[in-house]
Amino acid sequence: MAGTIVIKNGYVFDPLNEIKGEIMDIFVQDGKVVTGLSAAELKTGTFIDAFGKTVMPGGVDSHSHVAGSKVNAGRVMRPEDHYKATIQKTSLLHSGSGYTVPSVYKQGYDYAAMGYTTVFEAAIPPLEARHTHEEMRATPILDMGGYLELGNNFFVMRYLREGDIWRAAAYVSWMMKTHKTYGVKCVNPAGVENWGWGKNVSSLDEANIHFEITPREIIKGLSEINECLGMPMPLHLHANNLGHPGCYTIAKESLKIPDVIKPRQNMEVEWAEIKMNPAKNRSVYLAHLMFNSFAGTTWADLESGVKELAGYINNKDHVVIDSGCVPFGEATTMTGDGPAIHDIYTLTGNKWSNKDVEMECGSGVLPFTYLKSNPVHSVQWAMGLECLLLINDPWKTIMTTDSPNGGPFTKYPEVMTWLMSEAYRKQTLSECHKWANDRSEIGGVRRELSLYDLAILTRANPARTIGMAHRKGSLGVGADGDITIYNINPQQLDPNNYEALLRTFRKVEYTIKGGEIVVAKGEVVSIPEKRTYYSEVHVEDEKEKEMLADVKEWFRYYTLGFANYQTPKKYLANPTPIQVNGKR
Amino acid sequence: MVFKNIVCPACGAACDDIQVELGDGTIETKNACKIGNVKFKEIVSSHRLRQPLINKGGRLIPVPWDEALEKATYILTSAKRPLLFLGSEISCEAHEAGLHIGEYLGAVVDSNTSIYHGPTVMGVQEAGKVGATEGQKKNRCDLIVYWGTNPLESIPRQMSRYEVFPRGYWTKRGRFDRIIITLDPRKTLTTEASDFHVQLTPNSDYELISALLTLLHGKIPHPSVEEITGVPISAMEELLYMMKNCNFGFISIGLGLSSSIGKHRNAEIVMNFVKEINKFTKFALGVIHAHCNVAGFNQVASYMYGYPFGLDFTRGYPRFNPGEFTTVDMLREKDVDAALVVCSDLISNLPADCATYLAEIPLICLDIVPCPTTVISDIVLPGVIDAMECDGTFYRQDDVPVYFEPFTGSPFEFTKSNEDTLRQLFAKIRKTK
Amino acid sequence: MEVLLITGSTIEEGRLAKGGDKFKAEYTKECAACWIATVDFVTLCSPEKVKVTSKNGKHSVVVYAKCTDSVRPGNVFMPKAIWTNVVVDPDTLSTGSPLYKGAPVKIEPTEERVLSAEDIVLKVYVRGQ
Amino acid sequence: MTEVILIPKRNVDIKLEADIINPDSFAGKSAEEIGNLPIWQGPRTYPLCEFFEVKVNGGSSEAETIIRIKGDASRVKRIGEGMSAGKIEIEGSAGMHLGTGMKGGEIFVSGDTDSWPAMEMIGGLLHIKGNAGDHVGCAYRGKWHGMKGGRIVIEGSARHQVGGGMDGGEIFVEGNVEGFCGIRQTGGLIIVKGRALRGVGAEMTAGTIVIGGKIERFSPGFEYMGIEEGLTLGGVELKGKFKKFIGDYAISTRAKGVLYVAVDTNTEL
Repeated sequence: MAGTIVIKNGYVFDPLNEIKGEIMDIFVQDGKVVTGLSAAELKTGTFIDAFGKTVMPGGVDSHSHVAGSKVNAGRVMRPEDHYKATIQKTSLLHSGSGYTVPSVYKQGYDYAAMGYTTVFEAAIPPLEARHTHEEMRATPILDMGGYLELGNNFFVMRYLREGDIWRAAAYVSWMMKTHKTYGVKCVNPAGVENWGWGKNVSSLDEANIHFEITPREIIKGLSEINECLGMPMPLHLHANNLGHPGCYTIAKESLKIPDVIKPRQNMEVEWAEIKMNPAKNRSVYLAHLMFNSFAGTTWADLESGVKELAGYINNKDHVVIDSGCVPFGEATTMTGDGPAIHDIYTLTGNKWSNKDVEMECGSGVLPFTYLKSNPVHSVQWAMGLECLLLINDPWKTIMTTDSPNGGPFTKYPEVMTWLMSEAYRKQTLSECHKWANDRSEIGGVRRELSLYDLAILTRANPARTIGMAHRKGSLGVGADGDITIYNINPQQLDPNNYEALLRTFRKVEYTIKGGEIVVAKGEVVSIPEKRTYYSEVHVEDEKEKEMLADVKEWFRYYTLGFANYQTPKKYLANPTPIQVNGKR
Repeated sequence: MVFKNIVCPACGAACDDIQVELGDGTIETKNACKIGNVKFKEIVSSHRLRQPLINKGGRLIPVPWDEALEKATYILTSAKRPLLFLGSEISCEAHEAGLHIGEYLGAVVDSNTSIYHGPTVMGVQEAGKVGATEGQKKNRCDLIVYWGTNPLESIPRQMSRYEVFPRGYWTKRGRFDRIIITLDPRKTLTTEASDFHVQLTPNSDYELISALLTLLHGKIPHPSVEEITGVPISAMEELLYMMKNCNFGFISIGLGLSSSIGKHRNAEIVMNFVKEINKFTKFALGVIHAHCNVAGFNQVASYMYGYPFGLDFTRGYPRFNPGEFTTVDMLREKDVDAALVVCSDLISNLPADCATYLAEIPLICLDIVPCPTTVISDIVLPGVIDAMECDGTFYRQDDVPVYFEPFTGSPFEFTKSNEDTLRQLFAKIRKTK
Repeated sequence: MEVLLITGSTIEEGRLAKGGDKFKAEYTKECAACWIATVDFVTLCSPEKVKVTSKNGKHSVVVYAKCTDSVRPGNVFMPKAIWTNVVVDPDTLSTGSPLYKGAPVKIEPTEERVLSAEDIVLKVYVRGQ
Repeated sequence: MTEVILIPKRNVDIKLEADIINPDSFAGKSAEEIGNLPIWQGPRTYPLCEFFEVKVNGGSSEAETIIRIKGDASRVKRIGEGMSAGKIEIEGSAGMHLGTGMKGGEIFVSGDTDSWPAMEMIGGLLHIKGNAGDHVGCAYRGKWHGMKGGRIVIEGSARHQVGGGMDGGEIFVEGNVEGFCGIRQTGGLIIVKGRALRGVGAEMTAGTIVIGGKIERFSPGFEYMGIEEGLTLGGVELKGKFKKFIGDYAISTRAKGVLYVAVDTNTEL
């Protein structure tokens, strides 16, 4: 029977259920985890002997750039990223190309081959949402969703400026439905609008041109709206001043803004059985902490500011972060923060693409190579790991490379191994520019993450953070039958043998999605159906009506008509709405 | 019946405000331009291709749909190296279907970009493109540079909808809030509508932009540039002064830039110029597409396989190398031996040597009306008109995706859309090979 | 006379092409045309028709000559259509795109007939079939 | 020492891709084994012996393999791609991508080559008696780094984009070049004895270019530095006086590319 499988005798790591490597059997029926299977079902279902192996929920990436106009801008402008990184078509698989910005088929297979089953695109420009959904629809295997960029949106800025938080909330809810997106993204609030004039903002209290709204007001407003509406996930914040020496101060100040806001998750879903309380408990989800943690005043006296930020986060409970690690090598920087990419252009002179999106947001793309011999890049490598090692509670951290900004997601095995093995960190440190050691804490960090910690950072916490723990990130009864099996025997795990760790993380033994084997020994063997999640957020009809009247009036400043603005469901693979803030 | 907010499938502007009144055998439009208007008329035109045809002894003879598809399948599966040319007046969904066929057959898949704006895209690959959606121009732009393009004749509503005349948020007076500069070796309707016309010598775009960049970097360009371009350095300085002192400048580039000698290097250098001038003021760049969904193929092919046009699948994975895997070059070099041409009058757009070879090899053509290409085709499949008879996606010239819904259905029983036709063809190919 | 050929869209060409009227006399009249600067036009003795020949002399096409002040002497303009493509150089300089702008060609007055689009295909491209 | 002789059997219609015609893949193989190596025509592979008669002379030493192609290979692409040692001699012309990415060894062509010879070359020697197409020793599309080392000698002329993105190595062209010779060069040396059309050294930031003939359209971003005489570059003694320019300031204010232009043929510069 499809979607029915039993995994016997594996060492199971399921942090949401506080299972720490116990030998257990996992049963999946019709794509969902169940308590057991009847003899008849066992006979027809698939059987996997996982004895001596590590079993975890399928990997969840809560912050990656895999679909949409800026990702594709990266593909279009980088044939040199593609010509040597190719995959051949087979009777089952499509062909593809691309290393840091792979084509959709390739990226779907590559993610699955590393044990990931769920990936969220972290920045969707509303006007380009159709494009993003087209690409997510075409990406095989992975369950997906994405966050809508709202931090420099004309309507949001206007309503917040006018203090009309409810109209802003009605707008946000309408936008989520209109573009079938999942969460709220805020990129360089107030600054990207200034980039429309070639400028930026440099402090939290600097009002932008014309709209005269400050980053602080936008962060406060959007995080309030987010919790008023009971969104599944906290505001995904890309703080101002990113990537500049000294930017950690603004990041810290930004994190303080939502401290007073109480997290509230109001979604109608069926929860899998989970031992921990999986409800949202953070009011801000800071994106790629590494890029926001530069201390110093210039590139010459640059140092890591992660310690400072980690200290703050260690003492507070309203923050969760993803790291944005730098695994060295080729990358393609891409972000909705247009002026930040312009700044990297002025530093490097590399190829640079930019796209401002009318009334809404912007983006920039620039190829980048991180070198061990480069002092700044070396510090960035150290900082990325510090983000995950200096913050004590793993439930406050998520492992990412902000793919492909710090490096492509295919480098996750390296990052996982650095986290688990001090020896591997030492080895890399010895190959790096000395700044990595001198200007960060990484050389003195003894902490080595356990497999349990790793399961938190790569599955349980991303799922919990974005409000997907009702079906992802755990192996509780009722959860999706998404499972990764690594060829690691936790009893014999030796962090000093990092080569072995790298090998196993690169090529999982099995990836199972919805109870079907998708990957066996690193090879994709089936392409099951996939889903796209989005938040169907509700507000009172009257409020929505009133808001829409105003929105329609302002639509004359768009170049696309109101009637043609929305993203129809046909752009989504198995559209799966999550009812938020009540049901109609 | 009256339908509103219909998307026009004529050019890259992808206007989405067309009003259509469909009667019994008649159609009237509002808001459409001269070119768009005739495109809508196709739906009721007497010359529309209404059945599959097959060439027998120099004459096109009607055949049943299935027979036409079988013959097309035979041509494509028995060729050593077929070329699939997917035109721009079809949806992205049709492009996707065509790309899947190409991948399966190990064929070469190409599109209009290859012949026209290919060098522009190659310029993007060398330099990156600092761009913006059309609305940024409408709302903010106070300086427009048309470089080697004549939008008043190729995209008639470009100026009124997006760039020059619309009253935007910070450009409340429309045309009066903007300076228009056009660079063109020729006087055109656009140069006449501009405030300044720089009539440079043909093929000297690279040197002119290179000189502007040199000036921007605080150096005096080599004096020979005046004779090469026909533009005095003092005029270049004035041009640069205007550019540096605007609030939001925009360069719209056309084929005049990237199709003259220098090709992708012309596109590259103008993109470099826009990158550099952003150190002084806000500037962006966009492309003028005279054909509808040119941008769409680039986007779809890039996300599916990693390259924007001229994709070669012969070795089981996508490869890209203009000059090697592009339509004009492959036909000139006789390096393909059969072709499927979808909604593009390819033969009218090819140099003679290529056209002659295309006429020699087995050719399947899908189109809505008879054209020079149908004349030499072995098989002609009737086309469905996207945005009128079926739904789908176009990408506007600024790469914004536009979803279109039809106001009527396919006139054929045997196919719902060009996408459907290509999928049917694919199914037959899979059965054969 | 050797000149640089610039090709491009004209609105009428666009209207006729998108309207599916490539076989109409009107289309031939609009597109089988070569716009010549006044000085050059006079030098050629104000011909009614000119024969345009590609750089290598391999291909030529007869079109109606038109006098204009929109191009500089030494340059000619032809609407983008099948006639102009007969003489466009198929060399793409390894870019895929032929030289539509600024290709050197030869023009001379002629009494030969202007072919229709269909005849270009049948008589020029499908020779001997 | 092994000598492998390939004799074309027939005219080729659809072009072939024969990256296996390469000393690295022929070394130590018998004539039969070589004849069975796959070459591509369209999406299918055929044994090499379908298109070439294969003869092997001498022992089976793997150290040195010489491949002689006796006849026209102008529709055969990718000969010698990535080769690291040995020698290929083509008694005729060669198709695209001849010696692409070659790391060592030698290729000698008595006829012409199509475009992309020695793309992104790392080492070795490519010697072309006739003319070459576009992109000699050039970087791949979108890449700013091309040839890193090795030597290309062209006795005839080359076309556009010679040495694009060149980081190191040497290119000598006896004849003429067209547009954008040495575009985006960051190192290495290009010497052209004949004339150049335009865009010489465009966007270069380092490296050296010498043009012996007339440059029809000079790149505007180069600054005149003075006249030099008695130049010896890349082991070649250059007769006559040269004007020295530095650039390309169009691409960077810190550019350090050196462009030497013969005085005699470029009096007006």
